[in-house]
Amino acid sequence: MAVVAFADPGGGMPATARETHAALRGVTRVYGRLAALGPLDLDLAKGEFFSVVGPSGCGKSTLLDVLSGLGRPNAGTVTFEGAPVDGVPDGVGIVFQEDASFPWLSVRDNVAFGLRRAGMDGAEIARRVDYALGFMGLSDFAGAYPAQLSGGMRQRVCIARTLVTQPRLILLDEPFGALDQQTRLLMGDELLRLWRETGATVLLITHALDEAAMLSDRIGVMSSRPGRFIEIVETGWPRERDSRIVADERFGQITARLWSHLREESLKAIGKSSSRKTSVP
Amino acid sequence: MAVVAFADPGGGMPATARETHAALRGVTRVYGRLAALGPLDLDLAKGEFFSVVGPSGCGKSTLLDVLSGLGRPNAGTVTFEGAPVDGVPDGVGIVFQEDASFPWLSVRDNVAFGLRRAGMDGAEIARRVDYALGFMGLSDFAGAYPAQLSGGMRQRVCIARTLVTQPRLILLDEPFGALDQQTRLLMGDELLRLWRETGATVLLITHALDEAAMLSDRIGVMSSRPGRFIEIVETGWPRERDSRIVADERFGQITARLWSHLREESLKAIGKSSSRKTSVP
Amino acid sequence: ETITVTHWGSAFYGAPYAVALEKGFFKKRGLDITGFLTSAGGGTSVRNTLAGEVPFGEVALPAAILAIQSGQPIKIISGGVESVEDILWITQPDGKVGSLADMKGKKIAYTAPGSVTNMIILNCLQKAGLEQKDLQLVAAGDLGANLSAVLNRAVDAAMSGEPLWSGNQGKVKAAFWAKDCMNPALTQTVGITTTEFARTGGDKLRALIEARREGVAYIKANPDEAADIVAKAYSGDPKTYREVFRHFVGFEYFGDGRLHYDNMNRMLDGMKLVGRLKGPVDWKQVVDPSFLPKDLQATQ
Amino acid sequence: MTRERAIALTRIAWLAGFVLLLEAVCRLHLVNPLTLIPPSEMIATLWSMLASGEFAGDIARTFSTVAIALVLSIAIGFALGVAVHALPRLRRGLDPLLASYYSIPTFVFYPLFVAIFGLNSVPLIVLGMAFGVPAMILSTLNGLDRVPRVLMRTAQVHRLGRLATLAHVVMPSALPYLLTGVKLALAYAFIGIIAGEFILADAGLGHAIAYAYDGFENRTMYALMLFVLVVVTGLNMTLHAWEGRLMRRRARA
Amino acid sequence: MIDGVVTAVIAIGAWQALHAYAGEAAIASPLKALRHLSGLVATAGFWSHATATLTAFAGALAISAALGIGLGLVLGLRRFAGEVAEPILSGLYAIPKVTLYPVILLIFGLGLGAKVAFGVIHGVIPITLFTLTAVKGINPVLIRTARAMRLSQADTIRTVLAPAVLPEIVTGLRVGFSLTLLGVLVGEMFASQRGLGFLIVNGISLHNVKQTTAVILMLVVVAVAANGVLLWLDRRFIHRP
Ligand SMILES: Nc1ncnc2c1ncn2[C@@H]1O[C@H](COP(=O)(O)OP(=O)(O)OP(=O)(O)O)[C@@H](O)[C@H]1O
Ligand SMILES: Nc1ncnc2c1ncn2[C@@H]1O[C@H](COP(=O)(O)OP(=O)(O)OP(=O)(O)O)[C@@H](O)[C@H]1O
Ligand SMILES: [Mg+2]
Ligand SMILES: [Mg+2]
Repeated sequence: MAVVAFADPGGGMPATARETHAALRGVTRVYGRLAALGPLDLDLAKGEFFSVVGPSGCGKSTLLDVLSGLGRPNAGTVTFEGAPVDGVPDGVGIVFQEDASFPWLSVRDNVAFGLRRAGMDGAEIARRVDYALGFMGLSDFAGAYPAQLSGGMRQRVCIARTLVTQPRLILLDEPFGALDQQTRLLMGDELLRLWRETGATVLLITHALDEAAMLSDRIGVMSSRPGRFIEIVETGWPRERDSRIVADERFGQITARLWSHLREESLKAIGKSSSRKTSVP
Repeated sequence: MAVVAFADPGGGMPATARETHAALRGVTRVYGRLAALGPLDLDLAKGEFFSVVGPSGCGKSTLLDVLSGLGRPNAGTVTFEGAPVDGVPDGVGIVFQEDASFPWLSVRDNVAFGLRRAGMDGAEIARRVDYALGFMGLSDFAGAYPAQLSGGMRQRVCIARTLVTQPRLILLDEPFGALDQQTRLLMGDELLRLWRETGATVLLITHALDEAAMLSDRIGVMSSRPGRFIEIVETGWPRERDSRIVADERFGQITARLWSHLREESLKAIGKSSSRKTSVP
Repeated sequence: ETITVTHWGSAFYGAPYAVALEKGFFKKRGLDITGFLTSAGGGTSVRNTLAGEVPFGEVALPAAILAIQSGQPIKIISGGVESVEDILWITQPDGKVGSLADMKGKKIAYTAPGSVTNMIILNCLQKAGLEQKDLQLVAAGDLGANLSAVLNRAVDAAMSGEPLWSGNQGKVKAAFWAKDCMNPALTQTVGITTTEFARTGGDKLRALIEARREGVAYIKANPDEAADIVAKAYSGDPKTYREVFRHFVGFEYFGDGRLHYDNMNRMLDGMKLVGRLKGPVDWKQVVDPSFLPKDLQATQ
Repeated sequence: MTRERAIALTRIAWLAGFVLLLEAVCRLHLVNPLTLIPPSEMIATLWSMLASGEFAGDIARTFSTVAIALVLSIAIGFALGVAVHALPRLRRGLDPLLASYYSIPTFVFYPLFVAIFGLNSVPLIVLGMAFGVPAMILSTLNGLDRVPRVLMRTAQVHRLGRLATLAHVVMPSALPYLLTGVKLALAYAFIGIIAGEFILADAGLGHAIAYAYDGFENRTMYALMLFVLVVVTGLNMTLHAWEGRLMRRRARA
Repeated sequence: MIDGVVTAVIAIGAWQALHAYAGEAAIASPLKALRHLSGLVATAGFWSHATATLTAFAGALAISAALGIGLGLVLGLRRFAGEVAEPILSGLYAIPKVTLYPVILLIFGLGLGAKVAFGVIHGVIPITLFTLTAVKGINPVLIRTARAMRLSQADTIRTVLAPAVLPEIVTGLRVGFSLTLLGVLVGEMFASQRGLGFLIVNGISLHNVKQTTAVILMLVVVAVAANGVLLWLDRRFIHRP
């Protein structure tokens, strides 16, 4: 596995220089007879922004499953903050690929859900929820129900719901899938701001190469199924950054590099797995 | 409205140099009290590849509605091949944003649907359908039903169903919305090949700027609602081209130009219309 | 053509008709009877008669009276079953109700409020010197449900009658009989028709009454054969039916069609007792005896 | 809003038109007054009947029976639905049975119910539940099937226990389907119990109708029928409106 | 398949247990009921009853289906009318229809007419409601596709609308099938001299538990089988995404 750095490591956050926050070792995942993931190793450094790109169906969501403790690996070990993962550990927040807002709760109640379930004191809940709503640009819609929002806003509700619990590791599975590309990049800026402010470790799964190139400290490129990292690209961006870095010439280089891998992997994948059903009459 | 050309017009297909295939003049569309589109003018040259980009909800699908004759403009005129449009004219093919495959028909029967309704001879239908299936990479799934396919494959079925009727004007509304970005670009290559081979005029609506930049002769950038063209960008690509042109430096320039407009329009749109409902409790 | 006979297939009001059909007594008189409309009794039979192909029916006397009192355009034209001697109350073989007096404090079932069995059980209470509050009376539904209630020990005693009584003698025993409480000569059913058909269809009505009469006579003369005929028509057990028919012949169950005003008045008393009678009944206005054979018309 | 109003008004106009037509048909003696009475008379009779309290006992009897049957249907149906959902094999076997439950004329089982439960109001309650329980089971299954997997995973992420997941995620998510079940259970409780009373019982609205029918008391019969119609429709509409309010916020635009 | 057999076995076991608990007087044992049924089936009389029911049922189902689908299509296509009618229909669905018996008798007289009418009033509403909901909920892009292909209105209904709503219509027919049968049986229980409904009441009033159980058994088997067939057709030929 090649590790490519596009800038002087001093500027960004090379994984090696920092304490490990979560780690996968020799992890594989099999669905029935279908090998979906691995064997695969991954070290997430504390506070880093790591993105995963790869062709559709290569096992990205499966990786998130295993890392979060939602699913168990068939082989290998998963650790978070030094302890082995069994069930979702405290301190891990997840935003799913699908819309996971609760349609029967208002935006405010959606965001407060986790805190209420955890039995937090009302005033503290209100304070945190208000902050999260403001942060996500949802303050005007606190009383609205998800059905009254666009797909993108619903996804923001889910992000807010995860953020209020102040996770130390944030896992995001295509959180902007429902948005058009323009709005995606704007949301990306918000995510960067959040990451900077909280100091959390972020793992972002995305299809959009420019998104990955723009946001991440490191980008893991996955092979087609069973997913493995074929390359990990270090961007070397400064911690202070936003979508304007698309003007930077390194951005083009990174994207091109990602492309060259993905074009190849996509070609492999499209023939094999563009249909989700394995048998067709 | 500025018209920007990125290359010597001789290389590409400037609209002015060619015969007009379809045209909108002073077209507006209003839903109730909501002005969705225009007033707007557009000339599609015969055989050109025109893309439309713009923020979500700006009226792109409405533009397609009016141009295709599915919807009537509230003001202005629409012409196709010189005749005013009233109802969908013969020679116009449409691929919708949503999955429009018929779940009760097999892939083959879906693709053959239009031809059968037009009363075409069976052998000719079989020939054309086989060709279209092959072209769209669906040959192995001819007997499958849409329910057994992934969203992307269903969308390909819809494209094939439109293409077999050999339309002279092909209108595509986000046809690759269900696909991941990698597959999108590969499908884009297929579309380019088709366009080259048939000589049809293509109007493509898309959110993806790189897609627009890569595929089109001209790109219309729409303002937020009510949608109007704020700029038409001429790419100047040669007719013979594919996704490898992303390596061309002009590609970056075009994308950046599109971006500068859209970032602005998106910022406007996200505050106003990211929720589809106008009133929220 | 069909006529209406209440409880066809489950009680024996229809027996003379079954015999008449089998023996050709209808055909002989130029009637083409093909079947009998049934119903679970009461008002339904009267309504079925009104709606039927030939508006003639043998229905419960109380239902006929109530219908006439509410203004329905019908007349009583003949008598039918003239006895409740087959009605009894049954209990489990080891049951504690062996006589009328034993009813006290028990749960006793009858068919339905306002029905003939309701009136009989009230008579029985009077006879035993009991009040309604001394025991628990429950309406259990038809004969089958009553039997079932006893067999399942849901009640201490329940009403029964033929053919269930004869068919289930091993499983239950008699507690007391209707005839222990009252004079069992009671008009259960009568023949009715619409005033309209009385005007236009006199010949048919006369023929129907005569055919039935011949059926009754045949039952009396050949109870065993009649039982077999009815068993076939009702898909019943011939052995039980023969037993039943021998009883019937013994106590003149089937009237020959003449109107027994004493028996009918007893029914009126019963209706008063259960609170179903709305006002006095003037038989002259209710009854039209003109379709009876001459020799039967005279009886008063 | 104006459209909704127009719809409501049109609906009322249609119903009113129908009633008026009926009235006219009766008043003009196009049908025999002995068989059908004009709606106005039905209403008048019903009014005086309600005022006199003559049928208060029957009404109370029927409603309490329906209420018990309804509550039991919902509770048992929901519990069984949850259980069957957890056992997919059992479910596959039960599928055709559940799908055809309403073709069985349940009141023929009355003697059986009497044998099992005794001669009291329990058999009637069971009759009222006979359709309600399977309807509720089916609705529960339907609802549970449609709880999006991602919501269950969200519950997992928030580390909710089984009961908390059921209470805070599964139930609210399945609520629209559960409500459908409740509506059906209510309708079936009325249908089953009134039909049962009509044929079998010695008290209650169904019996009162049958008794009036038997005694040719048309006014009483039609007044009672109207009462049942109005009450059932009223309850149904109320539930409908309530559901509509609850669901409107959920309806995807 | 195996699950179905297992369920059937369990159901029969439960039946036997019920028989053991409640006794001969309440419910016949499975074996007895089956034996009685096979005896019954061998008689010509039984078939005249079965035919009577079948005739009424076939008529009622045909009317329910035609009326229900037709009405459902019309009300579904005319949104305004549909929204006016829907709550009325679901209100009608909820009323205890036995109470309408006197009125039905009055309008249709006795015999076949009343039986069919009784079946129809039970069956037509669910079929209408299912069809209406399906047409209302049809994916609008399918209709747009038809327009884009320049299909005539008739062609659109025939080749797009009808197949699109078929799954819901089949579901509606399944419910309608069962309820129509129920309605016909209830009708036969009130006024008839023939039919399976008559056999049931007759069995009850003669306390012929074997006959009642046998006839009900047959009805249950027929209803479950018919539903099974419709379900199977549904799964086999209807491809839902
Ligand atoms: N629960 C499951 N059971 C069986 N197969 C599964 C399951 N979940 C995923 N798979 C299969 O495992 C493979 C990897 O799936 P996964 O969802 O992880 O891919 P992905 O990279 O997230 O894809 P996408 O980009 O489309 O979200 C796919 O082939 C998928 O069909
Ligand atoms: N049938 C309709 N009735 C009322 N409003 C409509 C209708 N169709 C579209 N609109 C509104 O008109 C505006 C333009 O819609 P349109 O679908 O053309 O946008 P779009 O650019 O295609 O958006 P997207 O990128 O999300 O597909 C939106 O605000 C939309 O909510
Ligand atoms: Mg995924
Ligand atoms: Mg659109």
